[in-house]
Amino acid sequence: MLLINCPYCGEREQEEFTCGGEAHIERPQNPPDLTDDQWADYLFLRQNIKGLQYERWNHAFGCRQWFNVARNTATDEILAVYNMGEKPPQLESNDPLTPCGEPPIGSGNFSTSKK
Amino acid sequence: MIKRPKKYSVFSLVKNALSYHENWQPAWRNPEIKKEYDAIIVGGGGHGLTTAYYLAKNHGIKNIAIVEKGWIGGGNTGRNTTIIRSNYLWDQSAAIYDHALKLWEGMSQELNYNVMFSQRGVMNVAHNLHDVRELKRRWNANRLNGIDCEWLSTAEVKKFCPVINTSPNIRYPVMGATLQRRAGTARHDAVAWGYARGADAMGVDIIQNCEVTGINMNNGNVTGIETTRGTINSKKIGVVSAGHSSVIAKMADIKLPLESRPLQALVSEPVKPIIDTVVMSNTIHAYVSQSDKGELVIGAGTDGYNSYSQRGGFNIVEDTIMAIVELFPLFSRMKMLRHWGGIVDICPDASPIISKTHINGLYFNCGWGTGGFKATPGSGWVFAHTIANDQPHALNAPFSINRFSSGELVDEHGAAAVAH
Amino acid sequence: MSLIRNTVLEDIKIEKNGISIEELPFIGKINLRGNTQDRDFLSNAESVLDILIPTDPNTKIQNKELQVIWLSPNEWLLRFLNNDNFIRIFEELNNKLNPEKTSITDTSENKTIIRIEGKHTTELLRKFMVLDIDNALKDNLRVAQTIFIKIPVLIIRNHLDQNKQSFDIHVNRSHATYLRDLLLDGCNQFIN
Amino acid sequence: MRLQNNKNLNQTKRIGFIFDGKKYYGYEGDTLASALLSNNVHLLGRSFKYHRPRGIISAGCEEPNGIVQLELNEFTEPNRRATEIILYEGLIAKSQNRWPSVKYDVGAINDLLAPFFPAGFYYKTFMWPPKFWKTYEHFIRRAAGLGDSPKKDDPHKYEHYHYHCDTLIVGSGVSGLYAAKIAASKNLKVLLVEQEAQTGGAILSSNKHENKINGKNQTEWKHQILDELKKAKNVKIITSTTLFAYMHYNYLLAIQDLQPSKGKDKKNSIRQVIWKIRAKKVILATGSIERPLTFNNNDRPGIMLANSVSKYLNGYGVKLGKDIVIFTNNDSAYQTAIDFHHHNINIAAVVDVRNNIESDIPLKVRNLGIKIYSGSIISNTTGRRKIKTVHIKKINENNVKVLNCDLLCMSGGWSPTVHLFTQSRGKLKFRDEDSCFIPHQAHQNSLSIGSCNGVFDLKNILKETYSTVNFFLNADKKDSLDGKVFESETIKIGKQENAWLINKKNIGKSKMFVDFQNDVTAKDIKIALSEGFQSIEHVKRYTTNGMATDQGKTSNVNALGIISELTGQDISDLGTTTFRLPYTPVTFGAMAGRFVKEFFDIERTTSIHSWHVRNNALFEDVGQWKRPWYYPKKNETMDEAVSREVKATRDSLGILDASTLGKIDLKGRDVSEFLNRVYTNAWSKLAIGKCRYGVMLGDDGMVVDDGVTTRLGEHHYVMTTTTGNAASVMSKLEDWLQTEWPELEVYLTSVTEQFGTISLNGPNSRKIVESLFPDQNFSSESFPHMSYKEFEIDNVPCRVMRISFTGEICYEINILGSYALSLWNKCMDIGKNFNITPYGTEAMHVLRAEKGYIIVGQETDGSVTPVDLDMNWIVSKKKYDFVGKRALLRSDTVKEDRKQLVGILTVDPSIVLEEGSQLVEVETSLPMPMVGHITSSYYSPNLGRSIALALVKSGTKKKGAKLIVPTVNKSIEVEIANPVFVDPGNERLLA
Ligand SMILES: Cc1cc2nc3c(=O)[nH]c(=O)nc-3n(C[C@H](O)[C@H](O)[C@H](O)COP(=O)(O)OP(=O)(O)OC[C@H]3O[C@@H](n4cnc5c(N)ncnc54)[C@H](O)[C@@H]3O)c2cc1C
Ligand SMILES: NC(=O)c1ccc[n+]([C@@H]2O[C@H](COP(=O)([O-])OP(=O)(O)OC[C@H]3O[C@@H](n4cnc5c(N)ncnc54)[C@H](O)[C@@H]3O)[C@@H](O)[C@H]2O)c1
Ligand SMILES: Cc1cc2nc3c(=O)[nH]c(=O)nc-3n(C[C@H](O)[C@H](O)[C@H](O)COP(=O)(O)O)c2cc1C
Ligand SMILES: [Zn+2]
Repeated sequence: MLLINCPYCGEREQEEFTCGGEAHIERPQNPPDLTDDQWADYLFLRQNIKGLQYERWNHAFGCRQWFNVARNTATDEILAVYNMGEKPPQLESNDPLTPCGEPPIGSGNFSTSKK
Repeated sequence: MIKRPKKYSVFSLVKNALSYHENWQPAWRNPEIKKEYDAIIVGGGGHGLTTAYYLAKNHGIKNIAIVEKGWIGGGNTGRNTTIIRSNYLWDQSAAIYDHALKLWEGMSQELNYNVMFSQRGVMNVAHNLHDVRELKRRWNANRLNGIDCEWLSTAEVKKFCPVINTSPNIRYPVMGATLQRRAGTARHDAVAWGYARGADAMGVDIIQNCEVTGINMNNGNVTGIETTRGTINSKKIGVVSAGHSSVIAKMADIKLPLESRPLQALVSEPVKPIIDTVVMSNTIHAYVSQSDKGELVIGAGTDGYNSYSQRGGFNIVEDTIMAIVELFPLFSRMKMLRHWGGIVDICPDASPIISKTHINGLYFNCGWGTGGFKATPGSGWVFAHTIANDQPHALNAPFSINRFSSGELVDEHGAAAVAH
Repeated sequence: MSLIRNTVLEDIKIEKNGISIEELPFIGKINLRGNTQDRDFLSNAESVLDILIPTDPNTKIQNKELQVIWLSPNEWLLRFLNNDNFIRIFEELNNKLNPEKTSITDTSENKTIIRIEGKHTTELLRKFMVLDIDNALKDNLRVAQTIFIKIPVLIIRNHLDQNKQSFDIHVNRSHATYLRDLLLDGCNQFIN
Repeated sequence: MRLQNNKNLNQTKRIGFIFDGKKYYGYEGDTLASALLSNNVHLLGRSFKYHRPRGIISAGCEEPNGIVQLELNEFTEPNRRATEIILYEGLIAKSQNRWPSVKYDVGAINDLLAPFFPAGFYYKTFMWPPKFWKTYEHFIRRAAGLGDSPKKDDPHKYEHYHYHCDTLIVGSGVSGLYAAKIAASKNLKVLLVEQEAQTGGAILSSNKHENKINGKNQTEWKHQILDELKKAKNVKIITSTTLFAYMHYNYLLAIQDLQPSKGKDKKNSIRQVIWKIRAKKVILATGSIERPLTFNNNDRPGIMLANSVSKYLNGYGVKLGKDIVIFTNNDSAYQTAIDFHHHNINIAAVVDVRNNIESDIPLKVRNLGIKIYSGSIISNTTGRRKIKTVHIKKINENNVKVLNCDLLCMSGGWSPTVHLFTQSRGKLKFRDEDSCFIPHQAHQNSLSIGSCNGVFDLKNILKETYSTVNFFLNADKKDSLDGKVFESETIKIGKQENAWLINKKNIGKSKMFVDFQNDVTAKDIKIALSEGFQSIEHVKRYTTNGMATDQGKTSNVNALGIISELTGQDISDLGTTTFRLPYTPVTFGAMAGRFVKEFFDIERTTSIHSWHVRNNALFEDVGQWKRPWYYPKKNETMDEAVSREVKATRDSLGILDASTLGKIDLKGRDVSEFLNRVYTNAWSKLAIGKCRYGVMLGDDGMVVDDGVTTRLGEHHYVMTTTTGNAASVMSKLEDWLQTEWPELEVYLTSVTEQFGTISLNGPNSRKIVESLFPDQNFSSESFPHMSYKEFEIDNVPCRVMRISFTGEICYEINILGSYALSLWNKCMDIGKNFNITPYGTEAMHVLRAEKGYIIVGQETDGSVTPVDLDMNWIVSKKKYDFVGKRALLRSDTVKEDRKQLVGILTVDPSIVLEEGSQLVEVETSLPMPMVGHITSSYYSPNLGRSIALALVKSGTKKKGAKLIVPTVNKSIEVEIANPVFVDPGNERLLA
């Protein structure tokens, strides 16, 4: 259960929010000029990042404002919250070391360490 | 020389018992990685293993590696609620899922490995007029597609599954259900192990603890993969990595129409047999069956955000349990024993992608989301065909990546809120 | 046969185990929208209302006539304490504010208000609300929009003292009965 | 046998209870386990697979064996751990997984057959003949499972409780209590949770002579601290409360048993509460769990964990044996010998796998004259229902000494309770010296202290708790050290020696149990490894080790040790399996909380609902709304009632409660432009006072909603949405405005429930509005179809729209919610003369289908464009863009042979097709190619025949073509028709 820092209301429980998916996907200004592939890109294709992802959230049961969140999808840590229309902040995201991030053996192994 | 695992039977069990079980052979080898393979399958889940198995069996390609970052079957194959059915709405889906169901029916014998496929029937319950209409639509489509399906009245539902609450006075009364009798459950882990053993016996190298970290390409052709255990070359690479499909696609600069979401499930403590079918309710979101060990296996919903963390919010689990208690008030004093999550790769139309890509020799099989376990053998069958022939089998032609541009989607959302 | 007015709850006030739950029906409410960067908007609205418009999130400002409740950066709820001037103010707002850049909507009946009072009110609410009540509603200036189970609510604190805790919950008409019934059921036992 | 001096019992209060039909007595404060043991009942159940006799081995939540079916009938609960059940008067429990009785169990034959049931045997058998699996499975299933599911409704209630605090402390042992004291003195809001009924943790098993804190014995110390904590206003202590989940951002869940000692008391009372805790900081003081040793026949009743034996002795005054042997690989079990000594009970022998035993406690034991077998093991035990003998031998020697005994206390070392720590995604590391996983890197704002942090001796626990807790809680003011300093004496502790497999050579022939409940032996683990199941996760799943109701609290680390010993891999390389929630099993009812039965889901009703109820309406669920479905009069069938309602509406006057439709108020400079973008048609030219129908698409071109929008002023519109989509449309529109088109000056306000909406339909509807608003002119000239006016009744403003979903003249009156019922009554009153007939959603559907009007969600399913619906007219060709436009031009969406909306008429007019029926051109063998399906189907009383709507491939071009509906028993011939069946010229509508 995430705790999300609404830019207006402060930290509130996840239950008050809805997630709007990947951020910074602008609706094209010139749809008629686009190919089917380009339209599909806007409509359906997603980066679906493992690691630092910029996404949209809405404080649906609070102030109803949309805002952006930078979240590490591998750990669910929220790294930053910023307003709609702002540029994504550059962040140290503690991304998984390998693309998949889990150590080689055992799903439980995310919890052990040799160090 | 490949040392074949011994055939399993009562006799082999007795024989081994007499030698104090000191002589069992590995079900699959732990092979050295070769420099090059005729085909590499990325992902040692059920779909990856069946792909390799059928590549070897149906297409004679035996020099294959399955590359798995962890342990085979540890992805969604090892964490699903094991519901198997083929009563899908659209012709395209019905065809591929029923092809899979037929393979399930002979799987234990074919593999000489008991996957405990239990055709205990799957009931999809209707709670309002809209559900009734939609389920009847599916029932009729199934019938004409040659897929067994029955419509049950409320009284028949009660008869078929006596523990369900069919009182008309509950908030979401049971207004009928479809029943597919050939549908049921299977022992999920055994599916992975059985196919692994079968593939291994045909010479397939199953390489565990080996994570793919890059895809090598040259002039629009794949040439191999980078892994945590070195480079492996091949001109054909089939990616079957479920929740991590986008991560691997990114290595080849491909964007997929996928979102990876947590999907949660749980089991109760084991009890003596109490429910001997599978009950699914999309409207109030409850899915339950009882496993061979006696636990109630319960599926919850997907969380509303992307995550690769194999866990989700408790609110989702709670909602599901409320629905279970609503439909089965007698389970109120039962207890949740363990809860877990998987990472499901969800497509906008809730149908899979089994497709070539614009890179020669690179194929993707993904997007099975919340419902691909049931398709495991069929998916491998058609994906093997696609890889071997560099073109889709008739059954997976509708599931190409291009459909997202053309608009020819196979929208199975109606089929289930979460399509187990 | 002339029209009569019905409350949402049939039993408008119920007391149970020291908690009273009461519907405050027919209260004038106006949803006001406008941009705080727009000087005209603020000054005109404030002059009609004769009160400041709060710009701090989740606060309210109150005078004898009404509460002005922050709902979002460009949205306020005017909650009338008596309806005497409701029509006048509604019309004045409509006359004074620029219709291209503002919105004034009568929402008196979109939601009703449930007032709960008693010593253990906060404890009772904790059974249903994820909100950190002690923090989000730490004084009577504060308001919060949140959920009550799955119901969207606006909650306002008007404690007289800790023994007479009091909250107003603004809730959709069609959610009010469920909310009230839950509260009543919750009164059956206090765990503290 | 019960001793007379025990600190946790009230020995003046005797409590009677029944186990397996026999009456016993215990005392207030007992657990079922301590009470049974004091009555010398050791045999509690049969194991899962081999049905071996099993007894209690522990005194806490880690108990794998001592599980019972508690209570009968509606109060029954399977698989309850006897070690956790607080005894109460009249308690009834029985053993599980045995037939006919726990003493004589037919299933025990499995024990003899055990060689044939190795790990994974299911996968290797029961495959032939293929059809027989069902039969095999039937028997396999009957044998599986433990207790019985309840068969009746739960008589109890449950609730949830949200709690926010500064510091949450889990566990009330020495470290937890000490931490609470420190936190309390810092004025923080502190919550301390303890799963057991009594606080104290290991203090409960301490004896009063040793391990004193500042000179006080531990129990006295505890009471002193508790007294202080109870006085502090900022501290709350809850017992019988298990913290079972540690999730994101210090969100934790605990389950509190409110009636641990009340049992089946009071129906309808609240039995358990789930605490949903959000803590700023979390201190884990969860202690540690002792491990069994893995030797041959280590599972007999009477073989118990050493520390638990001390707890029964010191805490409950239960003396568990006369001839006692201790088997250990570490120092802590010697304490049990000393504890017995204080009660003047002698220990027959201590068997220690270690050769050099020079540390303080063992020396003390030796000085007491107790025989210690060093460098020795127990190679076997005997005794069917209770242990009788142990076989002691030197490691690597063959001489066996047989000792009689009736209690064997074992200790294989300790496993810190790191479950919650790893649930929170903290990283562990493996400490080789004493083979345990200890917390390494916390992932959240949490601190582990005491023995769950791998600190096992009291002196260091006190020392570290003081410093780390102070530091942890003092993030801002680093210097202030709060709380009193407590100390205890220094004890020299000997090194533990790992002994994962006692007698490694004979694995194949032995029964060395690792997971007692799931009957997993060392041999099973070995088989799994040799069959290629090398990952710990594979071993777990192949053998089921750690998957039982105790989730491997006593077995997981042992399994790792065994694998390590068999394969030579380091345990730290093997890793652990995943620790998942819940820490201990959690009742479904508690998870559902109060939200069952009448509270399962919100039921939304309109302001007019009470009238519908009084007038016998049946209701249809539309989303969460209850809408009247139809209003049967005496003895009427549904068909009769609906036909009556439909006919009355067309013939004269029908009245519908349409309040549930979504209503959104739109204001601002750019509303027209906004509507242009979100609807397919054009809006700029809509005159004030006019209404227009709109279809809303997703950007994929598919229909998502429809409704009528009315222009009330230059910058003011009100939009209606379908009932089910009201919320989603509102939030999508808000999304467009805030994120995509912030330049548009538009404000949206939901006014769905501001108004009650009464829809008057039929040729006589005009009569009603004329009498409601006597001064107004309702002629079509002055108030034409698709227009709007505002009137008043009794000074109450009413928004009246002439729009129609039935094809009849229709006036929709929107009035303030509180007046809606009264206005409805008034309409009913005035309407009497015109046979005013209330109609429900079913009649509404028939009426609109007669006109070929669609319902979103019925004619559409997310794959239907407006073009498919034959609504080309509503898709603007002029607009450069609107949501969904581009997608309509994709290669598939422009295909001509898509499924399109048509009317369907059965050749036999009396047949009403079933909605959801499929359509085919010709009947073939299966699979039969389908060309479409019936979306709506009704008997039309106005036409005296059935009608239907359908989506059919190339349907628009195939009017008149014949199709077939193949149903289960017969094939029905149908013809494609125009979807408008009634009044195609709209004469009635515009009249
Ligand atoms: C809780 C839950 C319940 C479900 N219930 C059902 C149900 O009842 N019925 C049903 O039909 N379906 C169900 N599903 C869906 C079903 O589990 C999946 O669709 C199916 O198992 C997918 O199989 P797979 O082989 O494609 O994926 P997986 O089994 O996930 O295999 C993918 C493999 O790829 C590996 N991998 C990933 N990245 C890399 C890399 N970089 N290098 C190497 N290997 C990599 C992963 O480790 C994994 O083993 C459920 C899913 C979940 C999570
Ligand atoms: N080798 C040894 O000699 C050895 C080993 C272990 C412990 N000990 C002794 O045990 C004591 C340890 O003290 P401590 O404070 O660390 O632990 P503790 O065992 O005394 O207390 C832990 C408490 O946490 C509770 N708990 C655990 N999980 C919980 C959960 N999920 N929810 C609620 N409550 C939960 C337990 O019921 C217990 O009361 C010391 O006296 C130490 O010397 C000695
Ligand atoms: C069908 C099914 C049945 C399961 N039954 C049990 C069970 O009886 N006991 C148990 O501890 N876990 C059971 N599990 C859960 C697994 O232990 C494990 O949680 C799951 O495979 C996910 O892996 P992870 O928790 O290691 O991430 C079951 C899982 C599935 C899919
Ligand atoms: Zn907010």
